[in-house]
Amino acid sequence: MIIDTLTSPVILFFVLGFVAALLKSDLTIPEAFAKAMSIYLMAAIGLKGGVEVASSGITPDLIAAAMAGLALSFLLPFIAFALLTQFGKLSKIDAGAVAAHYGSVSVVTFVTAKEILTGQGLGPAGYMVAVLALMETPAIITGLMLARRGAKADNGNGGTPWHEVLTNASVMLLVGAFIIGMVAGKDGFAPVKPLFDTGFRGVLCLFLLDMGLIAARRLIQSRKITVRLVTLAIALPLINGAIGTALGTFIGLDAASAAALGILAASASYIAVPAAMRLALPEADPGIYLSMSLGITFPFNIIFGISLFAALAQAIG
Amino acid sequence: MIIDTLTSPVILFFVLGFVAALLKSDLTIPEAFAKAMSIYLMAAIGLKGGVEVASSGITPDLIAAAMAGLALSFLLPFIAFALLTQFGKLSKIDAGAVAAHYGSVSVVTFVTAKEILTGQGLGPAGYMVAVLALMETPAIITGLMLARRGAKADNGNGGTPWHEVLTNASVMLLVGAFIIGMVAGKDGFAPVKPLFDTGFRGVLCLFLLDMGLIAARRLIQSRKITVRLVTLAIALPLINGAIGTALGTFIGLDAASAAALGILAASASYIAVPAAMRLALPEADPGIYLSMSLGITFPFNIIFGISLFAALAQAIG
Amino acid sequence: MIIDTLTSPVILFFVLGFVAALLKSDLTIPEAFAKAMSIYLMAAIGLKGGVEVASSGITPDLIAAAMAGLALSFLLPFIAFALLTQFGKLSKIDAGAVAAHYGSVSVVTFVTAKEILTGQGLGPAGYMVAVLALMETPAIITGLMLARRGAKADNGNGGTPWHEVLTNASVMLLVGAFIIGMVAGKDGFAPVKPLFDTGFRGVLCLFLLDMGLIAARRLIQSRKITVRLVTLAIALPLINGAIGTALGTFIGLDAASAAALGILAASASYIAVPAAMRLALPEADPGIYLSMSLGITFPFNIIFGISLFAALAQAIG
Amino acid sequence: MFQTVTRKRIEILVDTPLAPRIIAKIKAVDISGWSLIHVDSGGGRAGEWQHDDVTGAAAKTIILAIASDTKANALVGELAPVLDSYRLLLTIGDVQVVRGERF
Amino acid sequence: MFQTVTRKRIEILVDTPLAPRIIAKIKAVDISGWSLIHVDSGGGRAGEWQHDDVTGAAAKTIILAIASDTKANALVGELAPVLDSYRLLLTIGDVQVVRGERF
Amino acid sequence: MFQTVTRKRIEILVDTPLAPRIIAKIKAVDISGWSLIHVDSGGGRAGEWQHDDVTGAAAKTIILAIASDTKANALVGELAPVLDSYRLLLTIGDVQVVRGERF
Ligand SMILES: Nc1ncnc2c1ncn2[C@@H]1O[C@H](COP(=O)(O)O)[C@@H](O)[C@H]1O
Ligand SMILES: Nc1ncnc2c1ncn2[C@@H]1O[C@H](COP(=O)(O)O)[C@@H](O)[C@H]1O
Ligand SMILES: Nc1ncnc2c1ncn2[C@@H]1O[C@H](COP(=O)(O)O)[C@@H](O)[C@H]1O
Ligand code: NA
Ligand code: NA
Ligand code: NA
Repeated sequence: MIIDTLTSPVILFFVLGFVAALLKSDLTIPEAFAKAMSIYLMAAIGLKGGVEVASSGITPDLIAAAMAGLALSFLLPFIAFALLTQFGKLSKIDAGAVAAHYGSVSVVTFVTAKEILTGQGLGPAGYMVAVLALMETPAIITGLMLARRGAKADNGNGGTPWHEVLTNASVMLLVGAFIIGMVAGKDGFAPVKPLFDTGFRGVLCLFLLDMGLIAARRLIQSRKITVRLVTLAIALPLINGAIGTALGTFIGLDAASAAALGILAASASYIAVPAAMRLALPEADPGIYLSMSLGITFPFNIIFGISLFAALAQAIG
Repeated sequence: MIIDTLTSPVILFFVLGFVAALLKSDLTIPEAFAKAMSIYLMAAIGLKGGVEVASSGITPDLIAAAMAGLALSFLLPFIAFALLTQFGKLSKIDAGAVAAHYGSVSVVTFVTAKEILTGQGLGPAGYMVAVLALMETPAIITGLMLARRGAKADNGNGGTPWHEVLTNASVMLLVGAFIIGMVAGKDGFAPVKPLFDTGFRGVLCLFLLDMGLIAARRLIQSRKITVRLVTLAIALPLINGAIGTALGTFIGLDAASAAALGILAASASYIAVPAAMRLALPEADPGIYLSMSLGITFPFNIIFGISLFAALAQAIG
Repeated sequence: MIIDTLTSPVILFFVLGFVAALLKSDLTIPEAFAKAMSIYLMAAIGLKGGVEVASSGITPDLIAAAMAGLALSFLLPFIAFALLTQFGKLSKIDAGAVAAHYGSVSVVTFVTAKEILTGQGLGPAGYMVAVLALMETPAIITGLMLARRGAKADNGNGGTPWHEVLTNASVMLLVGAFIIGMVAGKDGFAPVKPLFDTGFRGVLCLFLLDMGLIAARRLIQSRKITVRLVTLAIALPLINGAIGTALGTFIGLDAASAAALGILAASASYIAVPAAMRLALPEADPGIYLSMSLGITFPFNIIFGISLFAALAQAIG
Repeated sequence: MFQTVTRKRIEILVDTPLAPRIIAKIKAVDISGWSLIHVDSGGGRAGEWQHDDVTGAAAKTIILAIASDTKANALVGELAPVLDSYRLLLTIGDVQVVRGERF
Repeated sequence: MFQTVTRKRIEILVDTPLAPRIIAKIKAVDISGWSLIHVDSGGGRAGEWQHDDVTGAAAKTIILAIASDTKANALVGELAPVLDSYRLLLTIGDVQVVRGERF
Repeated sequence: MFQTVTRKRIEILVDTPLAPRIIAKIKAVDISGWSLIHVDSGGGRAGEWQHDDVTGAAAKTIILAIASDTKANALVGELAPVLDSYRLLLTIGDVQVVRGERF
């Protein structure tokens, strides 16, 4: 299965980007184009999820998966925080900020997993997109709480930036497109399907090319990463992913959806959470959380994690 | 019909953008991507219009519609100017600038109307794209004339910026693509059809998402808009649209094309005309004309105007 | 055949851009979008070439074409250099820099030729993409050598920027996508085919629109171009293209691939080589080499060269 | 003919997500306006970075504001407590402006 | 070793559609060059704005020009009549340059 | 309350492909950081240009660095030999900074 994964153009473009950046090539994807692709991917994934839920309806599985996702996002940061302070030697503020990233999710990791799994006949349920959206923010609350328990006076910047967190671009777009998909249904979706469905995988290739460049450059340019933090950036997705896959299996999801829940748990945010942390915990060092989530955990999940949790879900399912 | 309109993904994405901006979400579409989409839309609409005219030939209907469009663009600013100075209490300079916007047209309103109407089996004739291109500039001349009749010495900036008006990007692109479509014909168009036709509606969704954001942000940030101007920004499309639809029906266009002429008359420019006004009437306040045309008239037309003039055309047709 | 070429939308969009810029229209394509399109085109052409070679295997023709391409890229700069110093009256430094451009290749010229020729049932072999990639860099080495033979002390900037040349963006992308295409093969390519194949020609239209604008603007804004240099910017593609076509025929390539080799030889780089020259020969005037390769040779090849070398290859084939 | 007066040109390099907070402080001290300029990339003691819009948290922006001496001082006072935690780069130079009464 | 001289650094914030007119005036007073920098967003007495390329009329640009004292004064004189109607923001500062004979 | 000190604001307009070489020199003289700003277009004695990303060789960038007087001088010394061949535009102005010990 990992061989199938590693010969997929989607993954190979990621590897190409990663290698190009390690070779210090001047290859870059214009940022406006990269952001455009991420908007496209979120709109497409939201729409398709909504269309699927419109035809399947709100099932007990959907509700169970949603509750499980919320619980994971709220609770996984506790494990991460403990490991980051004890083993990782981070301050409470930095540990809380990093923990929030690992409780939250990476949209691109999910999208890539969905494509890879679907290509192997193991497509997760449409409602997992709703679970994805639900998992983005709770971890921010836990992470901030953990960070602040031990924080000195926060210079008056503090307070959870509720408004920014709840209206952040990726939540708005995912949830909005999901609702549009539900309202439009299969028939309404048909005329826009050529753009949002047929072209999807190709765009994902180019986007992962850019993510490979970004991940590797962050890894190279970072000066804040210790061996202990590298270890945790690999251990945390393994732990969280195993918990997520097991929980998904336990609540009765099909193997594909359980794997998807595992991958969501394993993934770490690098869009919504960094922006929130920069606002709510400006003292926390962005060099640490971006290097861990984007530089190490993201590539790890793309290349190994997806296959791993798929295999696990099939083994215990 | 308005229900059909309001469940179309195209319109729902516009609403999503509008709502996101009202909620002060940080969702933004990179401007380079937005401009790329507008270039794509203009090239596609021009090409398709040209291909259609290549197969239908230059018919009396085409000529009648073209004359009607030219007349509307030249004359509608007079009505607008009277209302803007009398009821709207604007200075002559500001009123002339605004009037030019309402005589000219909005490409995106037309494109959206064409998609919505075509989806309802009411597709306007291909030559309406040529009418669209013809209606862009005459209003600028009338608007400038009206503004200057009462103007004090114009600081030596003045003079109609003929060159900029005639070679402005959207005219060049629409007319150029129209001619290319005519030269290439149906066979020449076939190889590029997948990009310019199949993907069209999906791109329009993402573009209207951005237009929703832009329109709402302009509405929020404006400090120049009075209740009287808001009223006119809704009354003018109603008046102009009714005149346009009636004229289209009178000269014998089919209902769909008469509706399209109505929508062209109702729409207000926010690309070509603002750029021309900034050059020719720098003293006119861009806050006024952009807020009216982009912040109010554009959303009004997208959500209500299109259905309204379609219904009117069918009623009187 | 030239008529077929001149009614293709691909070429007509180039002409539209060229004319718009000559008319000093404000039409511009956002640079991020243009760069995105060039990345897309290179990834697509690389992928498709790789997929084709994956099914055809490494044939003697492929090897012969590769050797011929390498030889042309190394040797053509000598002819160019002689003409540029003697007839063109350029300094050795400027002549060396320009010569490198003419030995190397233009990806977009090749892509356009491939589309035009394929549309006329004259599609070159898939391995010509590999030849394209091989021809990008050798000319840089020859050009630098020629420039430096007569150079004064080079201010300590000098040395061939090997690293930049070998990891330059377009080489990385072309070669990387080619390898991905070979690894993925026809089956792996299928899911991404809608984006990279179906949409290809349409994107090429919009990209050539931008290239038309860029080429004409460079022509207008340049102050460095003499009549002699204009002559050479037309003579060099004729000479190099004839040599390339003849060599391709001589080594036994099919007419389409021989024409493609001729077009590669005729084309002049305006991406990889200018960047390398700016680094390695900062004293050389970029105004000269960009105006010649981008402002004159590129349009000449797109409009005349492609048809010319195709006709030549068929005549002598 | 025309009159120029001396004003302060304040340039603040800040992480893009924090820019709205700085703008709020600019408004608080009643400076008449501001302009934002995109920064592409840079480097400092914390390493090098390039702007990427994917994770906007790493983007940086320059906020430019022209203000009178008094207002510039007031702004520096407002910013003082967050200078370190926000990792701001703040420079103030002298410029001549026309229509100085606006600032 | 190397020689620096004092020149004027002129910064003009202008609506992008009007930039060619300002550039024409820069050429008219024989300033040797100029550079344009994109402004992302801003705010002033007329409200806030973001750059959007859709209706380019709301875009703003900074024009940067280095010039001698005399030429800078000549430029200000040229711009004086349109300062208000174009809503220009014009600042002039002192900088040291090398190879000063070029300006 | 807060302390400002005078530092040099160095602005270097350079062809984008050459920017890494200038940054290397900035590091060589131990200046603590730099920031890159994109230039859209411009004009000078060699004609006018617009930024186009297609052939990046024609792009230009402003490198901004804040440094002490000594380091600024050292940088000018480093750049002197390439000023002409790289066609650099180099300006140095005075600015006030807080937390001046960082530069
Ligand atoms: N004091 C200032 N400092 C920097 N930029 C300003 C200032 N005042 C105005 N601006 C810019 O000029 C634009 C128009 O200003 P105003 O005419 O005051 O609305 C604003 O949106 C800002 O981008
Ligand atoms: N006096 C100046 N002020 C601002 N930018 C300049 C100036 N002179 C030249 N430039 C910039 O430097 C580029 C090259 O100048 P030149 O070498 O004179 O052609 C121009 O295209 C401008 O972008
Ligand atoms: N001396 C400087 N001059 C210009 N920009 C700087 C300077 N120091 C830092 N910066 C910018 O501020 C960012 C953060 O700096 P630092 O906190 O030192 O890593 C850098 O990446 C640069 O973009
Ligand atoms: Na997670
Ligand atoms: Na109208
Ligand atoms: Na060549």
